[in-house]
Amino acid sequence: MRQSDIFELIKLKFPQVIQDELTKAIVVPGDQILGIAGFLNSAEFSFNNLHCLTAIDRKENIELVYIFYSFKIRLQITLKVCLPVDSLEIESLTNFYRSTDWFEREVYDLFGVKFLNHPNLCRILNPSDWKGFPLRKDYSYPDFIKKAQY
Amino acid sequence: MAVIEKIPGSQLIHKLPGGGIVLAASGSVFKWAKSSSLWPLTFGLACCSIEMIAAGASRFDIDRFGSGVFRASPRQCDVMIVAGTISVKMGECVKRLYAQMPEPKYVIALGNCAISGGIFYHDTYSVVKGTEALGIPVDVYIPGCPPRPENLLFGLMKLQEKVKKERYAAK
Amino acid sequence: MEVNVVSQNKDLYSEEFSINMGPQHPSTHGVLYLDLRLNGEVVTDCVTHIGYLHRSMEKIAENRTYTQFIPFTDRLDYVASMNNNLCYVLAVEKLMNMEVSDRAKYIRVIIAELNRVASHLIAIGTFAQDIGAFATPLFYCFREREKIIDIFDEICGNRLTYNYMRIGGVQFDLPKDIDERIKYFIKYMRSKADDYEELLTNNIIFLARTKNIGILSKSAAVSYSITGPNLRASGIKWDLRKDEPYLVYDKFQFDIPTCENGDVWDRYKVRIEELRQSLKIIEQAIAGIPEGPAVVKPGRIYKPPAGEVYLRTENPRGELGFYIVSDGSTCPYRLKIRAPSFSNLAVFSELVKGVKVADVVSILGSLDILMGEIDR
Amino acid sequence: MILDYAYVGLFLLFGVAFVAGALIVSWLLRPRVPDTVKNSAYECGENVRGASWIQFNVHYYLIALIFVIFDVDVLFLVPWAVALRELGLMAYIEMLIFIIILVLGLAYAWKKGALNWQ
Repeated sequence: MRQSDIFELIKLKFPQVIQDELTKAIVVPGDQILGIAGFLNSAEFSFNNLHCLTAIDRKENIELVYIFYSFKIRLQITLKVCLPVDSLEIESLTNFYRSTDWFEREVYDLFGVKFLNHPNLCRILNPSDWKGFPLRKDYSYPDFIKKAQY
Repeated sequence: MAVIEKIPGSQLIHKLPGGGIVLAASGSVFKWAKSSSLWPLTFGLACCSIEMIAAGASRFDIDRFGSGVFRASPRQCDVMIVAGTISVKMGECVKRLYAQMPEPKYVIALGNCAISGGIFYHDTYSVVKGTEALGIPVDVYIPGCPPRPENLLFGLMKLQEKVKKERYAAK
Repeated sequence: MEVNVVSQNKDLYSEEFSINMGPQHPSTHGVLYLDLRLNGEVVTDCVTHIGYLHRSMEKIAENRTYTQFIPFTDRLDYVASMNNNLCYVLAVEKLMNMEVSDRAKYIRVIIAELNRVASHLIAIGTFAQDIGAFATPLFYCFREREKIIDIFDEICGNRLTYNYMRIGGVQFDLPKDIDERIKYFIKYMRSKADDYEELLTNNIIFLARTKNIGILSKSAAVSYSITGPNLRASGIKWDLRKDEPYLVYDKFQFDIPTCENGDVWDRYKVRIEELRQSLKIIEQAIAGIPEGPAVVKPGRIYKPPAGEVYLRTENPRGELGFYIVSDGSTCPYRLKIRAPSFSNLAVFSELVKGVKVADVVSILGSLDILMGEIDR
Repeated sequence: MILDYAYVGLFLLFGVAFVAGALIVSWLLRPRVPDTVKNSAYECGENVRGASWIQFNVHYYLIALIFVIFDVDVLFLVPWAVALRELGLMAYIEMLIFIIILVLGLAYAWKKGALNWQ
């Protein structure tokens, strides 16, 4: 059972899914993430563990990377979603996996991706009144940091 | 302002023959008492806190210098050992803790991060560049990342010397 | 000031009492802020605030070359620095599909397992101290840990942040007489581990404070993607060293201790058993270490091909993962650190509802979190 | 007769003077630098949230009462235990009765569930 077999199975149910040739990740359109997560979570594969969720700032769009893991078939697959920079919204997976609660808050805090109907989407690592999203490539450091280096 | 002048009878003591000796003697007794029981505030931020605990454990035994009693609340502490990186979010808490300590209080900056931000000096957006940047007066700097427990003990000895040398006054 | 009435017994109502178990607290294992809401002694709600040690590691990683970032990985989980180095270095080697000599693999296994023993010692010492055995277990555990630190001091000259692993090998080779010292340490540590069991495991007060408290069910553990000893204490037999062997772990015989009902006592028990298994691994590794090159000449600039890699290794606290995206230059384009304590702590506010205040400290100590890798 | 009471008075006076003396000397010698932040309540480094004058659970009062009973109990036991050899058997039996009454009180509180948190 390899990642490509999983990709074929997903391809049957969700035709717009493509496979990234360099990294073998399954690239998924943003609005179908809930359906695919439900499909993966089903009894047959039981990818019931979202191991890691992160984002990559590719300047014109932000790539969300979901890494699922299944204890049953001992396989780890990577799902990618490309969100255009101007509309950074995506469904939240908190009702599938409890671990996404903090993962998504961290991605919101560092990248600014809004997760719809997330229990309490607010900053987790930075102070709540922090301006800007630090891990963006075009992020300029706050001025008090410069002032501190006397 | 020297506290001694505020004692009502202190002018009287100066006029008595040998009064100065009594005042000086009591000053050095207070300084000796203060310096040999500097109670630190448990304030472990990052990696240096593990070395501070190791200094408090049985091998390096900070108790030999009288400051083995790690108090949790700043009300009962004399010295604040800032052990680790101060992030922006933690900055106000450090300032508030320093303000809430009773008056003869001292600060030891343990490790490079507490001195100047250490290896997190460049390319960071959330690290305060040292305890001085928070406006907290630091008495002893202990460089190292993390400094070995012997360095912390030596820094404590330096602080004790400093406490003994300073004029007895509210600091 | 909104007053939410909590309990309306027959004649007297009582309000909800909110206290800060704040960033500066002796038993929060670092700078963690717990906003506890109490009805008398029972916790009704707990909001966990983290980020008080956020040092923007991932932003730094984008401006450092691959070798320059190794000292930063020491400061992530600063109690098990060697294991962080190992995970980062393995991830970069997988990115550049670079082969490492057998001797280097054996050295890495020995060092990683020694650091796991040191990390579990700190976990057990501080956990017992939080529960009330004030100084005795902590001083015992630190006395043993100092022996491991001496061995590391001998090998790479540092006590806590070693910066010892390199991409493609290790910084120095093992000194000549080190295996006698490690053999002596293993014999010494086994007798000490039995002492801890005598002191703590069946102590009535210890059992009263830890049995059936903070029970983490299997489904909650998987759904919160808990990893490491906390997962094994809930009955799921999952350990990367056995199930997805990396380095040379498949050459050694050791078993994975698991317990059944996942309460605070089980998490402690799994850690003590794991400590013994690590000693077994070190013994076999020392016996079978081959000769060969292991040291890497410094000064080479690594330029991995463009691509992405996600690699996980079994840290003492759980599965540490590095997700590195490289665009062919000397610095990584994006480096995500998947910290085990981050998700281990996420389950805390759910474990704590309806528990007495004294057990909040006991549960937090048993989860064995570390703020360095949570806040990154 | 009066003289015996003088000893008690002197002892009382010395006790009060000793405590007051310590307090006054420390009040005189300690530096006083009042500061608004310093006077604010210490809440682990965070600013204060919620008031402390709230109507907390009534069960604390119950447990405090039970503690006071047994604290006073110890207060009587100590002088008795010190002078037991001179007092002889009668005092021993009297104190046993006193202790049994208190144990009955404890048993009553235990059965009514006052000790365990609901």
